[in-house]
Amino acid sequence: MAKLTLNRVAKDFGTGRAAVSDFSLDVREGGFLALLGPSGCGKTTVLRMIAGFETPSDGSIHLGERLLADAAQSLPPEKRNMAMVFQSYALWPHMSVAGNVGYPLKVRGVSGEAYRAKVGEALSTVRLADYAGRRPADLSGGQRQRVALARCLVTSPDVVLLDEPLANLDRHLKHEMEETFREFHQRSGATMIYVTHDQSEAMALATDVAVMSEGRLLQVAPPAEIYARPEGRIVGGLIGRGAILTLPVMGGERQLEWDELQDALQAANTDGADILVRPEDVIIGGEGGCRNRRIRAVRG
Amino acid sequence: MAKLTLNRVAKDFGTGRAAVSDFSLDVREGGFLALLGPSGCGKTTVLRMIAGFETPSDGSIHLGERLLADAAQSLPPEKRNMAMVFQSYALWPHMSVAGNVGYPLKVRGVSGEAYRAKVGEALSTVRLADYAGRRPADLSGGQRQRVALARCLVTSPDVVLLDEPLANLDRHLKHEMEETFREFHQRSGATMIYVTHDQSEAMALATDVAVMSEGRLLQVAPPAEIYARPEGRIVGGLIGRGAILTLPVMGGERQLEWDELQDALQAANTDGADILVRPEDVIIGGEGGCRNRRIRAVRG
Amino acid sequence: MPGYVRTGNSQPPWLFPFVVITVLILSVLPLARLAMVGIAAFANGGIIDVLSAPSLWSATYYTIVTSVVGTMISLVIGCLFAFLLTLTDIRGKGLLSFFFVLPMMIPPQVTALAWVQMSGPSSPLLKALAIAPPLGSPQPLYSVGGIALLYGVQHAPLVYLALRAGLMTLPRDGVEAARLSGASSFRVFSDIILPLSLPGIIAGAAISFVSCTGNFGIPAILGIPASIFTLPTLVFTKFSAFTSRTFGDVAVLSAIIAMISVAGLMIQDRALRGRDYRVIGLSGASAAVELGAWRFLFTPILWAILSFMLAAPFFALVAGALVPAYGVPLTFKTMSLHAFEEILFRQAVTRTAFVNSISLAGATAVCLLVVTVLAAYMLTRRKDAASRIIASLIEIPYSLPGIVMAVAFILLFAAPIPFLHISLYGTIWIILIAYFSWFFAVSLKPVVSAFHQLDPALEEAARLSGAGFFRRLSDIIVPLIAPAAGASVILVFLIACNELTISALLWSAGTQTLGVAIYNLDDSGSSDLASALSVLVVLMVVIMMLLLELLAKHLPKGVVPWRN
Amino acid sequence: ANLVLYTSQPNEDAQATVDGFMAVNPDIKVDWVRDGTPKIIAKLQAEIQAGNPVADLLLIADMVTLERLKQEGKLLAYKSPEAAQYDATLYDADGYYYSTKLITTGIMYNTSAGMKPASWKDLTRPEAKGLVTMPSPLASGAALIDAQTLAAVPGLGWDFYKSLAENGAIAAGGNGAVLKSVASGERAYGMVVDYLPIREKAKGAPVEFVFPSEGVSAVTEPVGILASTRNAEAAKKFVDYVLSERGQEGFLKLGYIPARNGMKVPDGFPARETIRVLPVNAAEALKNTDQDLKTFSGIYGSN
Ligand SMILES: Nc1ncnc2c1ncn2[C@@H]1O[C@H](COP(=O)(O)OP(=O)(O)OP(=O)(O)O)[C@@H](O)[C@H]1O
Ligand SMILES: Nc1ncnc2c1ncn2[C@@H]1O[C@H](COP(=O)(O)OP(=O)(O)OP(=O)(O)O)[C@@H](O)[C@H]1O
Ligand SMILES: [Fe+3]
Ligand SMILES: [Mg+2]
Ligand SMILES: [Mg+2]
Repeated sequence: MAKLTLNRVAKDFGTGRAAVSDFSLDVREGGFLALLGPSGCGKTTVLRMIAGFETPSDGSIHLGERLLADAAQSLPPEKRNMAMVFQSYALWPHMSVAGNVGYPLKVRGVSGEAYRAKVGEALSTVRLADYAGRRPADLSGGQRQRVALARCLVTSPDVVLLDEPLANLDRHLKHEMEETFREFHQRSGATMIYVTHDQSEAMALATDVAVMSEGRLLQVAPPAEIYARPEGRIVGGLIGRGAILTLPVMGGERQLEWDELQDALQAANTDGADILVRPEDVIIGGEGGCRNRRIRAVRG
Repeated sequence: MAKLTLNRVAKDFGTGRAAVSDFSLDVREGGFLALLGPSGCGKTTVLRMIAGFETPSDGSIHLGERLLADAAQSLPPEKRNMAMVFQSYALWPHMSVAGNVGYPLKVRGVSGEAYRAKVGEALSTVRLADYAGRRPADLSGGQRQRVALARCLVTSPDVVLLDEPLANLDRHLKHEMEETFREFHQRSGATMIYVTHDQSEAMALATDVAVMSEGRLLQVAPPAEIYARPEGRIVGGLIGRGAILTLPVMGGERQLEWDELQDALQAANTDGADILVRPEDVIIGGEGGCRNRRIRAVRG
Repeated sequence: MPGYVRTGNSQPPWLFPFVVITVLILSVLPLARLAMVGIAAFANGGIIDVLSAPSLWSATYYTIVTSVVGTMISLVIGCLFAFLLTLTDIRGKGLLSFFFVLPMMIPPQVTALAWVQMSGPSSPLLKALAIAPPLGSPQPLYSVGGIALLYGVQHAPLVYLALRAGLMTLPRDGVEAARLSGASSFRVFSDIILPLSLPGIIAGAAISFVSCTGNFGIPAILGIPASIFTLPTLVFTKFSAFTSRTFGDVAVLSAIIAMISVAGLMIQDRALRGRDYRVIGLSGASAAVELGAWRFLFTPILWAILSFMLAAPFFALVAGALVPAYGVPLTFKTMSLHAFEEILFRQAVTRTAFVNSISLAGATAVCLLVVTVLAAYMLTRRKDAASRIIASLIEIPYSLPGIVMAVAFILLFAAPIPFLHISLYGTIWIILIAYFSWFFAVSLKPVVSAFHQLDPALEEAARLSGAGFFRRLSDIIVPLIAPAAGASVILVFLIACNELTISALLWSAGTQTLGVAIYNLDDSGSSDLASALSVLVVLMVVIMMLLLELLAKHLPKGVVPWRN
Repeated sequence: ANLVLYTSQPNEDAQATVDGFMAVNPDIKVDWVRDGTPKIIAKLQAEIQAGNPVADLLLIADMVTLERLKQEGKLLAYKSPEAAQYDATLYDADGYYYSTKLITTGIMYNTSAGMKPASWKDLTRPEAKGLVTMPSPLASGAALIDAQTLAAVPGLGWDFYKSLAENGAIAAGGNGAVLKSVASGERAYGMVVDYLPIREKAKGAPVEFVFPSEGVSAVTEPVGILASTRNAEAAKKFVDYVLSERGQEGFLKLGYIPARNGMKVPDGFPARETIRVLPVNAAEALKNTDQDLKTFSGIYGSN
């Protein structure tokens, strides 16, 4: 396993608007990167380029020293030892649940007892041991998603790509699955990239959070860091709750105390910097009065 | 518009385990029902029976006085004036985004300027005005979901069925769409049934929340009520955060004060009732000490 | 109550009766009429004689063997072309697929003769290579293998067209998921692509198989010299020595052919049972494979196969049309356009035949498509015994030799229709009805397999939009199965265009078809005129295909099979 | 209604015959349908089964077929005044059918062939090993008559067919297939009806036709009226026409040997007297048809 490097990667589908552009990102060996961003910002496209389904129209992708793809050549997906949960699940309708889950093992030549044991284990991790013989068409949406999950985690891939893998699961299962990811990550040491819209998921699991918008990378940082010091309005808006105020505050300070903020709030001019106010930083001092609030605002 | 009544409805796919059984539910006229439950519990199946894609193997479904379906006969879906967001979106790959969204209008004979205006409006509500000419295959997952949403809301259906319609959207869009649902609901007065795994979504929008598990309905109540007084462990676990303790508490009281709870906690015997403790009911009285906590526990 | 439907039934209530009545008219009535006459012919006994004749059982054996082997060959060739031309980035796809459907246009007899000559002592090709066998050496094509090979060549385009439609909806992400699982291209193919395209492959195999069991032209030329009789050639010889028992014999032979094809259908049914090919949440992104260096292997293979299948027989035809008599070597001196002149400007029958055949083939293809879409809808939605029986009944006519169906229709319609007092016999309508009956199976197969692959949610979404049956049929279902519908229309049109055996018995003054005209010219010794007419038919089809190409922009995606 | 003729004559010949008739009888319109004998008979039989035969007249390859129809009572007897000009063996004594021309079966060979055959027996010589083809009696009426005729000739008989088979001869398809096979050089020798190779030779094909010394068999393309006809008068006129000198001239022009006495032969044929036509009795042949077919099939391994 090695560092995954995306170097000024771009992808244009020829629709006039590049889906991904100038995207540079390092995911450290064994890192767990959460990729956040609004719908349609290019997250799936990034994953698909890492997996090798799309070739970047520009830039290059490396795993350690190994070139995975650039605009001219590309290592085929089957040689990358990666695994992915597709946003659309991509289950094979002609195979049973067990067949779907076991297929990556079969391809790797695992058979017999080892095969059955691994498939069984993967299925019970996603709570589908009873459904091994069903066809995907006869499953509920969340069950399908779990089959896709089990298939993704059944082998020991170098890189695991998860495209909103928990979107259709209920809270309990979601937590369980998060636990599973954590364990899997620790056990296997795989590099994981996890696309989600749920930032609490992201915060809970990731060693790093990357935020993108309209095909561009806005910020990468550890969760606490990105929460505390989001760069720009979009990142601030996506990460955690809070209100963003546009206030005429000058200077390089990244943290404002209440009195500074109050001054700025009372100024008539509302041009200036974006100020993010987190709810936990708002502490009501007295009995509902407005005067004594303590606010720590973070500059975006 | 009228009340939607499900009367002891059951559905068995012949897999040995009924997908839905003995399911009775009234959704009041113009109600907004959130349907919660763990993955695979039968939510989609209930929606599909209401829409008319599955006929109940037992029981009956009425809209007002009108029989929609029972085990012997069924009103075909096209005559029910309902709309649905499918969990798998079910977009038509051969039509453009605008074509998908406008199709229900076309079928209803809307054309010309009115058609264009409505489609345009629906598309801009879901922030896809720029994508009108694309094919679904060229959209991101969240964009596809939004197309499905727009298609669902473009007409004036009597009943709107939403099957995890926001699962693939980011937080901002999610909030916007929730707002859209609320507006749509108020404006149209349609009865809405909303399947989700996100109980905060459910709480925010719904006039009623129904919780089901393993094909059975556990509880229906307004959000505040179900939050405050969940019936049983599963409902309590699904709705809001909190810890469920199994304690030897007797009596019919539904609320316990801290001292009662403390007594029970100190008893050696842990057989007995399930007690749900909500985080907001846990108020730390002193500076981190354990003694003075004020806890309001709710009995499941 | 009005508007309600019975449970478990998403179809309009009239659909089932409609299909049943159609099948009754097109299959059951003619077959029953033939059976009645057959039974009457045996009224004085004799059935034992027929059944105990060794010739019957050897013909049955040869029919099965040649059909099975022929089907396998057509599968190999048809699948090769379908997979490479639909899924890969091989060069010249358009041209290859354009040409690949043409061999269906060349009458089987012509193909067979062209191949015999190509591999015989007088083969210009072998002579040029100096490996021509000496005069009198045995002809390798006069054998079971030869018949099967020609069956394979003749029917490969059927497989291609039936399969292509399914491949076009192969989901991209399924293939990608397999590749990411580590599967090599070959494994992706065998584990994912092949099973997912199985409905199309099986449909292709089934049409190919029933075409083989009913084929007359090829075993007549390649089989009889080697004393290999198949059931259709046997049927034909029964007609040549007519006795009072002939109808009985023919009915028995037909029943055996029907049983073979129903057995084939049952195997098909078994193969498909319990499989689910619906692609969930189909988004329309279809799979594509890059060939890379393999291209340099496959491109020449495809062109080589194509040249054997199409170029050789076609040039044999052209040569036959350009020389004044059979056996005269084609040189600049002997070459003449006289045959074309004669056909185009002097033979009155040419124009009549073109008009008749094109309108018959066009009407058959288009009208049948309408019936087929309805029938396929019903057959895939109902999974009961009744629908299986109906499916078999649709299949039987095409599996019988055309002459048998023609006789059945004469028996049915020679006398004016009771009550209506209309006589169809001797008009073009009887040919049309017989075509409907005969080509029903051809038209149905690709459409049914497309229905098998359709995610029902797509139709459900349309129903909820308020679209009634016909509305969603025309807006959603037909566009979604457009490739299959296109394949169905083109298959039927091409085969019907120079169909011979049915119209041979049913034509009368003014209703000659192209097949009849070509056959009659050839049979009268005017093989130059026959070849010239055949060449003109092929050219006409090419022109029509080019016209379609111009129209393709306005048609749903995938309808025109040689476009990607 | 128009007079309907079912014929197995080639297209152009059928049209010429009908045109000739209509020139003489301008008030009678004739529709004709042509096809190979087996198909025409299948069509006719099916129509009869259905109770509505359409044809009024038949003009098809051989007397055996018409003899069968006569015995089934499907034919109308008509004593044509023209019969006097014909050999008694060429028409039915009761007037059910009349021969119209002689189509003999002889030997054709490719001009590149090593041996020039002169007799049937030559085809069994080693030079012809694997080079002989003949039409199958199962596919061609003329071929059946030929086999039945030759089988009755002393010195030939079924033994001749056996030695042919041993010499690698095949029985394939109809006469057209034999012509193509020999003309293209795929086989060197063929047993075939006379007019095909003679016509092709005239067009330049590398083939020759010989009338074997033992004699040739012949089919006579008889004409007969169906009992169910609704146009009996017109049909009788047609019979008279084809038997008349004028009608026979027409056949001659088309390249056939007219059946009528005292007519010339077409170009490329030897004088009528030098052609030895072996006799065949239609009624007799019909009786033996099944047996003969079996015998033939036994020799050639087919059904
Ligand atoms: N066509 C079918 N055949 C057999 N079983 C089915 C079929 N469709 C659904 N089921 C089963 O019925 C149960 C209920 O399915 P349903 O789709 O209603 O669940 P759900 O509540 O929507 O779940 P999710 O939140 O995961 O979408 C599941 O256990 C599922 O496996
Ligand atoms: N095949 C394609 N052809 C053209 N445009 C495409 C194609 N696939 C994706 N796009 C466009 O590229 C952009 C990025 O898409 P992508 O699927 O990467 O978004 P995403 O971040 O995964 O969004 P979501 O959260 O909604 O799944 C979108 O605007 C989408 O419309
Ligand atoms: Fe004949
Ligand atoms: Mg995505
Ligand atoms: Mg569901």
